[in-house]
Amino acid sequence: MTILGVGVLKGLGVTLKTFLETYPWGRVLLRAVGIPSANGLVTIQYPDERQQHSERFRYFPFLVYDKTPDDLRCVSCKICEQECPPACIHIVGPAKDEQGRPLKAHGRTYPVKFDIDMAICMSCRICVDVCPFDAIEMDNQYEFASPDRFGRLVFDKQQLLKSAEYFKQIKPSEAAEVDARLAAKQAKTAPPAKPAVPPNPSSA
Amino acid sequence: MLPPLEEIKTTLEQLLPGVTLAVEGIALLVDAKDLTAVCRCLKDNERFGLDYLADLTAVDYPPDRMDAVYHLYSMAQRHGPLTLKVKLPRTNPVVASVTPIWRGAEFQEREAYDLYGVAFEGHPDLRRILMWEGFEGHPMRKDYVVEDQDA
Amino acid sequence: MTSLDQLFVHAANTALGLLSDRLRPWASIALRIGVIAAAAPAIMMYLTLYERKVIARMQNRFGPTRVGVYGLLQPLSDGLKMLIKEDVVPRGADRLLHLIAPILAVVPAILLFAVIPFGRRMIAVDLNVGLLYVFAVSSIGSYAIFMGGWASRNKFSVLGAMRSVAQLISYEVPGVLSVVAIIMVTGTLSLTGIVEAQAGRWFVATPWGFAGCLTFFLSGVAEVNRTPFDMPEAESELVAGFHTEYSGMKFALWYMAEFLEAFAVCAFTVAFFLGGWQGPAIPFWALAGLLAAISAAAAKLPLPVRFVGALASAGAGLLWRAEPIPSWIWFLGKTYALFFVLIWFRGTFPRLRADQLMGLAWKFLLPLALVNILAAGLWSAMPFPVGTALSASLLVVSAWALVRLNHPAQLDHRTYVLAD
Amino acid sequence: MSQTELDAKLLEVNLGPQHPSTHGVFRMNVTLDGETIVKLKPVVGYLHRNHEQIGERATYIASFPFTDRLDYFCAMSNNFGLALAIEKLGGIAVSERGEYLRVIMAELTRLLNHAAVTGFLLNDMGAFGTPLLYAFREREKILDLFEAASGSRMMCNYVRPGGVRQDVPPGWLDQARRLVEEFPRFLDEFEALLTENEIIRQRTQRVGILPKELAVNASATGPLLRGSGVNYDIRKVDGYSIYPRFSFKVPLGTVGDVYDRYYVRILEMRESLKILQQALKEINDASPAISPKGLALVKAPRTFRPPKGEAYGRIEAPKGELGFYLVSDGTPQPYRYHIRAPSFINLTILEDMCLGQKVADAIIILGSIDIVMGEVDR
Repeated sequence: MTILGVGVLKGLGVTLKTFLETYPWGRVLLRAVGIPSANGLVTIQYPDERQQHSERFRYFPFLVYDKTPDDLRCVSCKICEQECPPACIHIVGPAKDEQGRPLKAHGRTYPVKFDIDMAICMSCRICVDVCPFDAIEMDNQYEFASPDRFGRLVFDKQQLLKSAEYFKQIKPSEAAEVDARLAAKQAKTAPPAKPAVPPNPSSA
Repeated sequence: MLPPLEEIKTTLEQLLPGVTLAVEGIALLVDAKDLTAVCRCLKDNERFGLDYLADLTAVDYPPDRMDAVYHLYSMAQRHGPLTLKVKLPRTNPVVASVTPIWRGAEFQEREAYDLYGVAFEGHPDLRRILMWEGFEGHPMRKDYVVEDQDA
Repeated sequence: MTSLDQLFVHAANTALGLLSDRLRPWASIALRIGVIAAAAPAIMMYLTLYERKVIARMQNRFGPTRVGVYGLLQPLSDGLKMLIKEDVVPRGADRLLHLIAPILAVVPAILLFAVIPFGRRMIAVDLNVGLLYVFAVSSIGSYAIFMGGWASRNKFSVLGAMRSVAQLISYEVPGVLSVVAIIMVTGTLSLTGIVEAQAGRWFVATPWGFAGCLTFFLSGVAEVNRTPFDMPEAESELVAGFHTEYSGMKFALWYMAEFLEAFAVCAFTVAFFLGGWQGPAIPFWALAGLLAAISAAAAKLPLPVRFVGALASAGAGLLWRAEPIPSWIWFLGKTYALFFVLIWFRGTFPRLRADQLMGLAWKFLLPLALVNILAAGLWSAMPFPVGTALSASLLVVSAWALVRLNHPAQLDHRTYVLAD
Repeated sequence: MSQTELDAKLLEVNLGPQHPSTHGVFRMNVTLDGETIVKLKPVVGYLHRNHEQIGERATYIASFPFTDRLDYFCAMSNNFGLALAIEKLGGIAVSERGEYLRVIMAELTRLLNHAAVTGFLLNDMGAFGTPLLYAFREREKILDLFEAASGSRMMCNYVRPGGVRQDVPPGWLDQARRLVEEFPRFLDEFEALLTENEIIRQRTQRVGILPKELAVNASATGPLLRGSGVNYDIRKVDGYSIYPRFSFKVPLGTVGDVYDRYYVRILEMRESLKILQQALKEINDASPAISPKGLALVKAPRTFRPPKGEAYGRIEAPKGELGFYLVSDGTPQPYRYHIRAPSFINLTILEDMCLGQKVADAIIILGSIDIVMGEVDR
């Protein structure tokens, strides 16, 4: 048998406690009567302070280049274009000369045009998952608001290009993984001339 | 546990004289005319007790086949699923509504009607549900052409 | 000391004294009107900020912080926004009534301020029928609401307006009846008289006063459509109820009416039951009991807290003897504290359903208010301990009986099976 | 007065599609007699984007980000459901750690969904956002976890056939353990605010009663079904994933009203916490987060061509049974991709629950069903 009104009072107690918890003097008061209390304010005052995002936080993709902007990892294989669920990637390439032979920069083919419509992109990261060259990665910049819908949100190759250094800076552990993978790949493909390393008995 | 498909088929055929069933993959094929009788039996007969219609949809196989697919479970006996399929002609597919048997079919039949054009006879309120009234065509059919918005 | 207490009175008298005798009565009227007309919107604006801040804090938020220091200029920017917003009148609405309704809602709310006793001798008009005036004027609001709801030509508005009228009429009855006890005890309808009658003790400290205070305050909350009785504008059901179709300044006027009335309800509750502009007139035994309770609880507290507590109570006692706090601060302080309760309710409770709300008025508050009159009679007719005890027990028993009679059988406690 | 005259007094009101408490663009065509509902027709489809059609054109993997947008509160469970159906179709084994991570994510999703839904329900009742904001305060903490694991707070796109896309970062599990430890304190506070409150009990008890038989017959699932007292939890019945390893109970209501649904959700949160505790204790890193076959699928979605056939995979999503019906014709895209959306099917019974109740009740009954329009309209 509960007394009518107790539930109402309990509810009032909860809100009053939360109210007091948001003030320093309120917390002192609560502690004085033996109620443990922590800072009750949870708002992040956005333009003044920003939320600390985790390393994996992803927003829009960008293209990675290694040393100079023309040394981009993308070889214009168009797998991401094909797999992109909302079809927001648009690639023209690989670049060819007049005879139709693929042009190469730093030993790789490269795209003539690489556009991503950020208004359509849904930040799903599938392009990163499928890219065999680790050429596309997810950025964590998120302030892209623009007053027009089709103009400034279509990012071209120049806007998308960011250095591998930058990638290392924003996502150190992921970059390390990628670097290890690329190094392993290079070790496998590059040195056919060198004598083979003594076979490791444990590797199958 | 639900008996194997073949056993269900023979039991049903014994219980409902005049009904012929077939097994296709994991599904039991039912003739459109027998659907109500089969469903009633599956729901009411103790041996099946399939009181819960989990899912109802249609599958389009051009050029001439359209399936209505039913997934049945039993909440009381906690078994299932039994997949029922009804083969329908692709032009003017009509099948009896199971809404009188399972209320849960009401919206799902409306959805199948809306997206595939399967008409469910005896449905209390067969209208489009996801598309708007006056919309033409059935957008989930394989031959439906999407108008290009950018064009 | 009295100079601070009578600061505004003296200021007004000095200002009026500069004028010739012929002008003075007119100037006096103009001054009173001017002060109220200027103060009412200012009060309303800062009540909105007060409410937003407090509710925000109850929800782990800051509330407005952007405009001005601590968001202190927020109400001004809100007001400006309301002024420059487009005023939409629905097609098919009754344009004239649509325009008149919000004005008609604000006018009585401001008129109520004429009889609010803000402090000792600080009352615009000390009407000898002040109480009647209060109820007469405050009930005009329901016409405005129905007018606005009907003129909008919107189903939600009409539904809200209908609810509102039903609610206002229902709650006016217990509201008036709860004040009857005061009239019986004080023998006056003047608000100044009622406040002065509480010099010895606030009415809320008497059994009938306590019950009356609750009844009056709850009815008041319901009359001004505040949570948990905000049925007419139940936004989750009726979008915004009677003011669904209002925008811009007209919408601001509705809001102003609501806030001013809410303020007035708090002010009148303070004036009728909580001692008005008088400081706490706690009887000595109550103070002693309170001190005893505090000292009993103090054993648990750490030493510094106890020390500060002792100092504070000693200081409070001295201050209480000296009464240095001006009467108008007492009054406003109590009113704003009561308004805090209103906000607190809003931050905590969902609303009742329309029919449950009516049930509360007719089945619980009305009979209780009637019994309360009897209790007040007993209290004043009998000598001190007997009358108090008798009226208290009468009220407790009847409240208990009312709860039992009304007790919705549906409030059952349930056991939940945890199945495997 | 004749019947027609009486009928003429009925008022027809459109609650929605732009209405503060229809949980998105949902419309109820309500016919009122005074304030009593005599007819109610739900109208949906305003958010329809033919998700199934998109799914039939995309590869199996490319549908995952779209499932995030079905019930946008529960992206993780939606991913989980689709992954389960694909595994069934393609016979993909799941790594041990992947299973644990999936269960942890699904139960965290249940916590945040139930807390938020209760907040919304209270908002529908007219509480000025306080319970909702308390729920959101806690939800943020769970979303932080989701972000740390998947990179996105709401559109996680994390679960994959065979496990999860990436292992959780170091320290994540400890963070999750801390959250599970602290969550009951929030639940207690939440209950102090709500459970015994007389106003809430007045509003919700004996309102919107859904009888047991009707609930089963109308294919109601999730807390709506269990609030009516039907012991049917797919985690128990199907025992999918690794749920049979955990000991937890299925809370059941007795009356089947709004209050029961509310309280069943609170109890389910407590049971979810139990599952989480066990899962977080048992999880080890002996296996990768995703099985080799699953990883291959992530890396090259087009190589996955399941054999011809069909599969119906279902999970106990926070809102009810979330089923994915996939038909494969041997190509990288599903031939048929159908979603059994719990919110959509639970709406079937809305009218029956609302008849004879007041307008205000209809709103909270809708709130207690717990719908998300992204899932209803697909």
